[in-house]
Amino acid sequence: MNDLVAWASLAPLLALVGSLINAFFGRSLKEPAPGIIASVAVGLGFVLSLLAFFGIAGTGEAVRVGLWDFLRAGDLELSLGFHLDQLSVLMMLIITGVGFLIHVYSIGYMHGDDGYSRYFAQMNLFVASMLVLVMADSFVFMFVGWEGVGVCSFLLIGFWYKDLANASAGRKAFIVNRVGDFGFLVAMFLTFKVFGTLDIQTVNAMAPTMLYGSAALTGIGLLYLLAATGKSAQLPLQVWLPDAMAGPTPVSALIHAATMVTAGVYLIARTSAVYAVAPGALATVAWVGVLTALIAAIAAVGQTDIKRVLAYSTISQVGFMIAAVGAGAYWAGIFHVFTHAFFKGLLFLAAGSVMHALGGEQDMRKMGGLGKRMKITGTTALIATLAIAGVPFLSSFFSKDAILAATFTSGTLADAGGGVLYALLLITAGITALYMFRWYYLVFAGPERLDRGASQRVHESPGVMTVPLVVLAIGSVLAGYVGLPAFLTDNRIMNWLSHSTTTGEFTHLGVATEWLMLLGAVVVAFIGLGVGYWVYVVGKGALVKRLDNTPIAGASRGAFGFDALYKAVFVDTGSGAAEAVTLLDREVVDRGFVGLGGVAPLLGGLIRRWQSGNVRAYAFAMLLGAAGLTLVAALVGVLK
Amino acid sequence: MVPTEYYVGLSAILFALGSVGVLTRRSAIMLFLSVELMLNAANLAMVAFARGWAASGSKTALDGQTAVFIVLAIAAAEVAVGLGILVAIFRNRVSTNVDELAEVRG
Amino acid sequence: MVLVPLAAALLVMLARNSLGLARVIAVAGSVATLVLAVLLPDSRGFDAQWLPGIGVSFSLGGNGAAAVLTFAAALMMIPAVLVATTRVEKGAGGFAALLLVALAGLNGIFMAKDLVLFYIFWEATLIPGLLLLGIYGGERRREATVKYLVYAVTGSFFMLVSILALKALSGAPSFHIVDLMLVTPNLPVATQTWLFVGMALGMAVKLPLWPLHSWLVDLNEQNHHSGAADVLGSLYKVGSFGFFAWALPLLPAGAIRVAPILLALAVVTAIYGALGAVGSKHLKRFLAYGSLSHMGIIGVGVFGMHLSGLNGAMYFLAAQMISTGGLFLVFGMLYHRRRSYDMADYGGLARSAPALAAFSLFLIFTFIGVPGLSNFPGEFTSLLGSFQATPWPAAIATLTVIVAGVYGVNLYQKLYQGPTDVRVPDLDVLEMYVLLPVVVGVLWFGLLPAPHMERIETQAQVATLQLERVTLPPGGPTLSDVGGAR
Amino acid sequence: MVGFIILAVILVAGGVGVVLLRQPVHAALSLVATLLALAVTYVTLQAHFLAAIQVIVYAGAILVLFLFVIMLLNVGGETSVDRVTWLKPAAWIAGGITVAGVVAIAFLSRTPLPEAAVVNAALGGGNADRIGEVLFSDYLLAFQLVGVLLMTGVVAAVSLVQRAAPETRPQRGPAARGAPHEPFLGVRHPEEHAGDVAHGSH
Repeated sequence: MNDLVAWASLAPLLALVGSLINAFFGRSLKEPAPGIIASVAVGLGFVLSLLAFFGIAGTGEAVRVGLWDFLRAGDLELSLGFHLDQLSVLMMLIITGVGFLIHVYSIGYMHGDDGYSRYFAQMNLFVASMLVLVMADSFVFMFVGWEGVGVCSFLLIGFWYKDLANASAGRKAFIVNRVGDFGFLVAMFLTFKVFGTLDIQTVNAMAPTMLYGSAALTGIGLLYLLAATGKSAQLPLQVWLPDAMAGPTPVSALIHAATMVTAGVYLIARTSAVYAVAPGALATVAWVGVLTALIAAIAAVGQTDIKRVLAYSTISQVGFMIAAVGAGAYWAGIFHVFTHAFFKGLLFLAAGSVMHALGGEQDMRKMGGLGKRMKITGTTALIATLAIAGVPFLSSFFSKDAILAATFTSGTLADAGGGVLYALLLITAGITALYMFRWYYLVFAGPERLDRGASQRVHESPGVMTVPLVVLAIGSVLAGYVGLPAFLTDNRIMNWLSHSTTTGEFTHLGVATEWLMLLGAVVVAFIGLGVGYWVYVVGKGALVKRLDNTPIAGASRGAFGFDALYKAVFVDTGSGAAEAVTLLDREVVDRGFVGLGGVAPLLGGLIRRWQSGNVRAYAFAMLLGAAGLTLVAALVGVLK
Repeated sequence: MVPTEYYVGLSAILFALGSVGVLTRRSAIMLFLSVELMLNAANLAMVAFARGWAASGSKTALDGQTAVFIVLAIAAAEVAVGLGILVAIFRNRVSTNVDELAEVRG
Repeated sequence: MVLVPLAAALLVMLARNSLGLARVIAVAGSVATLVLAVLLPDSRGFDAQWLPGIGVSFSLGGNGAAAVLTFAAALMMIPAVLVATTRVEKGAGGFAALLLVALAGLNGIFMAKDLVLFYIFWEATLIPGLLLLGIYGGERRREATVKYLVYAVTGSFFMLVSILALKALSGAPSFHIVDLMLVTPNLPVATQTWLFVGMALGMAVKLPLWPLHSWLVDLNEQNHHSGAADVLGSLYKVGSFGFFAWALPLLPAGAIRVAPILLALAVVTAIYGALGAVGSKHLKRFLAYGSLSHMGIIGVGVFGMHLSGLNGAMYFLAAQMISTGGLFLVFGMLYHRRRSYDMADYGGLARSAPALAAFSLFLIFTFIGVPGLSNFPGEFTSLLGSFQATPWPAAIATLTVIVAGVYGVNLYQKLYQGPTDVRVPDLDVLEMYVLLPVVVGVLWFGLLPAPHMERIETQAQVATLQLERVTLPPGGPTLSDVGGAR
Repeated sequence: MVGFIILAVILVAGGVGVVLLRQPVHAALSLVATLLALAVTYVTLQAHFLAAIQVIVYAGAILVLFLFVIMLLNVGGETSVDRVTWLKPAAWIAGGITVAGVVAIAFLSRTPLPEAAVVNAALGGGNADRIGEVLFSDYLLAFQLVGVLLMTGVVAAVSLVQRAAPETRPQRGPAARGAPHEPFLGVRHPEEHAGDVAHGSH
């Protein structure tokens, strides 16, 4: 059985090979060969992941696959290897499964693009990096994947690089991510200082023996949180994700919704044992997640770009996940990663399908009523919308409820405002329903507001694109049933993940309270949808116009002005510092050595006189030197 | 026997004279002559030292004299090449004044 | 190791009128050196009396960091001479010969086991560098050459005084490292400090450490536009090696007293260089600053004086030769196409030259330390090691990864992305061959650092043992397995 | 001692002559006198072989070469005004300092001479066979390198002097002298840089 699991280590290699084939030979291949190669590589990876899943399900044991020695310096002895356990296999299934569907979708979506093979090369490279990220057995190897996905994200956001705005969006994503990477690096340094190793499992095993709540452990926790905020677009590093929508839409679906942005959640879940002994860090995680969820949800209401709504929605949903892991319910966070992959991937692909139909139009004010003309896209988008809104018996209903319950009952959050967090999350869930209703209504329902040219072009997308939509829609409906509430029945995903992560302490609630909370969540979801219906369908958007000039609307549209703030504080001062350094270097340091300030020209003149080219002057200098030397030697002799 | 110090002093005087010559004369030929004087001053010192330290070890006693021999040979080579260059320069410039040959300037 | 490139240089010089032959000889010489570098760790050192009167011997040994550094240097020499013999307009043979001479000198620096011999190689390598700059450089080469010379010679002077005083004061029987190491740590702390400062001045110039770095930027800017001479420039930042192999083990007490200052300077260098790279609009100045930032990180690794950090710093020193040199060559190729080093003259080239763009991106990501590529293991290990000893400076130096991200992607964007009408030819066969060893080196150093690091480890242990000798009471670990060359 | 003083006077006088005499021929002859006196000094220092060599090689061959060149080029006294006026006094002062320094060191570190018998035994009168013994054992490498150097010197001298000859043959006259030279060690001439700079600055 273990051998079966070990085969899964080939999954990243397959994706890498696919990437290399497309990179080197892609341009001589005819469409859709590169897409098929890439899809097959990921699809095989999915099969291998499935095998590993069943293997681990059979034995219940984690499998380690050693690769090769990597670092050997002093105490630092690090080998690369894969650690395949319940958590990583689940992530692999998400990555390869959703990844496969999105690759297939891309075959149709990227049709006719002159960067066709480049696209698939980069997508495959991304899948390989992401798999490395989740399969790695050490922080360093994980960082390899971590940076790898960042690089691929940079490349794919700036995929249409001829427009400098796209390229700049990629640059922004990379740089903001680098801030998170800084956190990751220092976190590793500190981990090594405290634990003496960078092997994740060893660290997790040692963590319970460490001093509970010590500053070093809290520091490690906060630094990994910084890393997570970078990759998962959480406060304060959330600014890159909305701009990242400049990339092709399947990229947004795969990287910026289903997989990469959940890496932060995975990181925290993976190091759950460390957080278990660093309660301060854990509470911070929860607060970051909740605040991000709320702020991003409010921002999502004010967006007019079909993809930017989804981007803010993603930030908000990932905020839910972070809040879950912050509450100590790691399984709930990963559960939401799982369900979110389906419905958010689906929403993005649906948006892509719409854009495909409209010739690249992204402004929702120029859409409307498309549900009738694009039946499959519209229906699947509706399912996803209902799922994310938290309508009962769809996937997000279960996962979101688990998160809400976790924040309410979490032992670690009890002293850190758990009730407030619960309330905020509940409000956020309502806003989620609202903005998703708005999104669906503006795009697929209501009156048509299309340009004339666009109106004639509208068509349902080809089968290669709609089939993934349907598959994802099925997933969006059913994915939640792996995690039915524990008070009702066996919570499979919780049990499954309990082998890989720790679980925080939770106060036990009565069955009645549990039902009450479940009901509360449902009510909130329907309130959100109802408000949306009232504002947009009944009130025909009149309220929106009236609210348009209020501060809250402005804040929502501008996403609370983080971009402007960061530009003023970091970008401007940073480039100012860079300018200053170049100037300083030219004007001061450059001359500084030869003589401080005023001495420089003088000395320069002297040197120039010496450099007269006159042989005899040079010779005299030599004689003078010799005379000086003998004199010194003589003096030394006399003094002795 | 005359002590070594006297020879060394004499050698120093000759060396200084040679270096003054190098500095004050402008004709390349004279430069060469002065350099030869300096070389010989050094040789004198070495021969004197060879005698002065003769007792320190029988095998190395002749090191100084051997060195002088080698210096002689090198001086011969140097003069051959130097005078060759001089002749070549003279052909081009009709002058051996080193001040006019400031092309080595950095 | 020293002789092969020298011999090749001589042959190239003789064959300089027939460029094709010169090219073959130059490349063959580089390859032969590379082969020797691979065999080096297993070879026995070379040890001969040289000037017994003053205790100088001609001792070379290829163990320790030398094995890795010579390997990287020889690897980069292959593309460098290839470019030199094809892209240099006049005197290409002489150019290649000078490169090979410099390689010989570098190998000498890395392998020398005798302090005076080390110093001689240290200075001798200056000469080909100066000639390359002075003869083949750009229009302001004279200023750059003089500046380089003044900095290097001034620094070296202090170093020489320290070297001579070291033996005289300690009473060591010779300048051989083993003889010196046994006695020099027993010198009084004050003496060690002064001697260390003297050595540090010479080595800091070639590290280079802020504020003694400005020769580097001008050197790179004015060097020949093919980038081949800059490859040498990227090889010749050997100051950190000097600290690692000589200053730290010989004068541990002095090192411990002075290191905090140097560490602070190294942190400044790292950040300063990175910011300078962000602010640069000239391609070569950009790279000079970027690599200055790397040197700062190496300095952080060395002056943290932690075993892992020392090891990582030397590994980084070797690895950065490849990425920095490779980027210089890529910039030379860009210059070849557009006759400009101004970033403003570029943009959108990925469209007409996708392969060039891909290789550039690969090297840029290497340069900014993306893991899996060559700069990461060294950068990571030196910072990690330094962090174990001195957390705050290392953490501050780690901030450079953010700035590196900024300048790295900025550069790529300015060169290759955006709208453009300019069409340039993509990589030709020659350029492919030039970049091949670079790519191989990047992957090799990026994916398999462990064997190299193990080699460096033996020498890094020497340094830390010497440091422990002065910090621990007598009876601690002693120097038993040092200097296999003898 | 008396002998030494006489020799010293001759030597210093010869040296001063080399430095001060205006005509190169006179200076060279003064140097010949110095060298011959030096040979005698060598004898007093138990270096007979060197004394002989000194007379044969230095006074005989090298100085004759000098005189030959002086005659050949017909070099006269220095006529132009010395532009570096400060150099002359400075040179004398620096030379004086050197002498003072060396003399001070020599007399400060004076060591008693060994017994005459010991000296005789160790030096063997500086005979050719004794020197040869050392030269061909301990200094074999140096000796051979000197041989190579001499060889190179001869070749270099011949090529230097001969360089212009083939060019002058077809066209005797000043025009041939200005013909461009081969770049030495790949060093380019200034005028060749001009083009380089032009395209370097785009």
